[in-house]
Amino acid sequence: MVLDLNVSVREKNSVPIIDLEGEIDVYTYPKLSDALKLVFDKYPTVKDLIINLNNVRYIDSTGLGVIANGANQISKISNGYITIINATPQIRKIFDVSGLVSTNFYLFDNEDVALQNLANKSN
Amino acid sequence: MVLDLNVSVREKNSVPIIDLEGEIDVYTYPKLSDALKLVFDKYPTVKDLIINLNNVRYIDSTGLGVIANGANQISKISNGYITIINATPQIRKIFDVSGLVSTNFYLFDNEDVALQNLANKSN
Amino acid sequence: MGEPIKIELTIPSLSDYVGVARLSASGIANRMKFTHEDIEDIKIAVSEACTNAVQYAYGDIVGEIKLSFFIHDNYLEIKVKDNGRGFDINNQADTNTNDPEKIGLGLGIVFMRSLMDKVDYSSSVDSGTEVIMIKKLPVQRNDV
Amino acid sequence: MGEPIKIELTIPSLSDYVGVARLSASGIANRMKFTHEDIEDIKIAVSEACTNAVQYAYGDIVGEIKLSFFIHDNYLEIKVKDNGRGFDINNQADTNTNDPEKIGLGLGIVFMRSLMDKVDYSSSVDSGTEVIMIKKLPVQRNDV
Ligand SMILES: Nc1ncnc2c1ncn2[C@@H]1O[C@H](COP(=O)(O)OP(=O)(O)O)[C@@H](O)[C@H]1O
Ligand SMILES: Nc1ncnc2c1ncn2[C@@H]1O[C@H](COP(=O)(O)OP(=O)(O)O)[C@@H](O)[C@H]1O
Repeated sequence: MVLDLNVSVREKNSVPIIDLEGEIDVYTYPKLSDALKLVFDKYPTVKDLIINLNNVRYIDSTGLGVIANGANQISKISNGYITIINATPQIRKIFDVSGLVSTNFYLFDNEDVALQNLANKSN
Repeated sequence: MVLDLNVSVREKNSVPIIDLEGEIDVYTYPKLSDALKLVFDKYPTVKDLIINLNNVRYIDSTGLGVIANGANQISKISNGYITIINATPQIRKIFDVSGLVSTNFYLFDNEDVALQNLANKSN
Repeated sequence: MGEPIKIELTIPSLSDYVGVARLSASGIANRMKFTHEDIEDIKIAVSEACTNAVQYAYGDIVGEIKLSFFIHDNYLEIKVKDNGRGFDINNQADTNTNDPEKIGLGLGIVFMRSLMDKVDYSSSVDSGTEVIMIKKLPVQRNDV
Repeated sequence: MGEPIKIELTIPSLSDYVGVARLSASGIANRMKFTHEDIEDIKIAVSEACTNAVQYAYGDIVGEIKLSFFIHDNYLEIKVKDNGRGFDINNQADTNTNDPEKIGLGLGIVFMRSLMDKVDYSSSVDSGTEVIMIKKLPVQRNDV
């Protein structure tokens, strides 16, 4: 998967999860935009959305831009949030440098912690 | 390990085994030459020698040249052979194209098969 | 010391080939024995510079992006140059618009500056844009 | 059809940077959607051409190796050029000597010819060596 990106969408506890594998850059980001569009079409009142970076080895400002755009949309739809899981330390650093975290989305270690947290929030 | 090579030497059933990890090219092949020299020094009457390509993702004519050189040496020392194990299909193809197999060394699927075969041979 | 070793790469200003520039950069940084983290930083900085050239330099035509890597004893110097329309570095007011079609958040240059040790931008309408970035190798014991 | 897309890479004739050429080649082949096996073939062929330039072209001095990749619709064309001492392609008698110090077995050119669809060598004492290699993309259904 060097230089390319695979995207798939699934659902757990009613939360849509986008699984990504590969590199998110200026060439591959449209695949992520398309997946976000698909989720917003399928879940028109979506409150939470998880993006799983477990198999993502590279992301830059184009990838963050798409995610931030998605965060803006979900915020408009339902005051919802995007939750990022399984970011490597290097990718966490990029999110930190961007200054986007917390205003636009959450970062959690993994799927279980994220789902638990989203469940608590809605209670 | 992209673009680099790690080399280590161990012994099993009295047969020295060279484990390789990475890429064998014009930059890294001296590491393999050094390991072969080390084995020939430590085992001055060596009959069999296994080279494990399990974690080798790239090899070209420079790597084959070093192995063929080692095969010449072990042949002079004891009429011995070099046995290559765990070559990927792509690397097997390279060995085939080289025309070096069987005149200079054997190829076996894995360590167990190779050791079994070497044991049978010496009986 | 002496002359730095030079590696040059020229790619077209198409998003397809930014990854090729990134791969080359990572190979070079690897040879220089940068840490894994530094290599990732360099990959991102090179990609950001190329991405900007792809997105802004040439409009709808395809131009060239020229990367020069200078391998010095203690640092890597990377020059990314296009011959595109250039921009006023001191006047990027509109990069933070709320235009939903604009994907850029003004993060590219921020990333370069955060991840590299030095970043110099020079850009003019006549001569395109050139960014020179430096990443230092960790100081070695016997240098101190 | 139209003009092929061109990517150029210039590396010094040092063994350290053959891997960088290989990485770039693999990135380009990847974008062209070559199969995994074809990509490995291309990596080896490019490395062999560069390795020869490193080992034979310049003797003890460090020269340049220039790689040009031309992305055509149905094939990849790769040119590897040095400005070294050249050689007589029709007279490589001594490549199979038993000199134990000579690592080469005369396999480099054999590999290039076996792994690529077309290989053209031109070499002269005045102008160095240039090898042009072509790898075709698998024929697509709708082309037939
Ligand atoms: N190579 C370039 N050619 C022309 N304009 C550029 C170039 N690089 C940067 N710019 C300008 O600088 C602005 C800021 O770039 P950057 O920090 O990467 O953020 P973004 O791409 O998100 O806008 C761009 O929006 C663009 O107007
Ligand atoms: N770029 C080059 N410059 C000078 N001589 C070369 C070059 N490429 C190949 N040669 C000559 O061609 C011979 C055959 O090359 P090759 O098939 O790669 O085998 P090997 O490197 O094992 O000798 C080399 O030994 C060398 O004499």
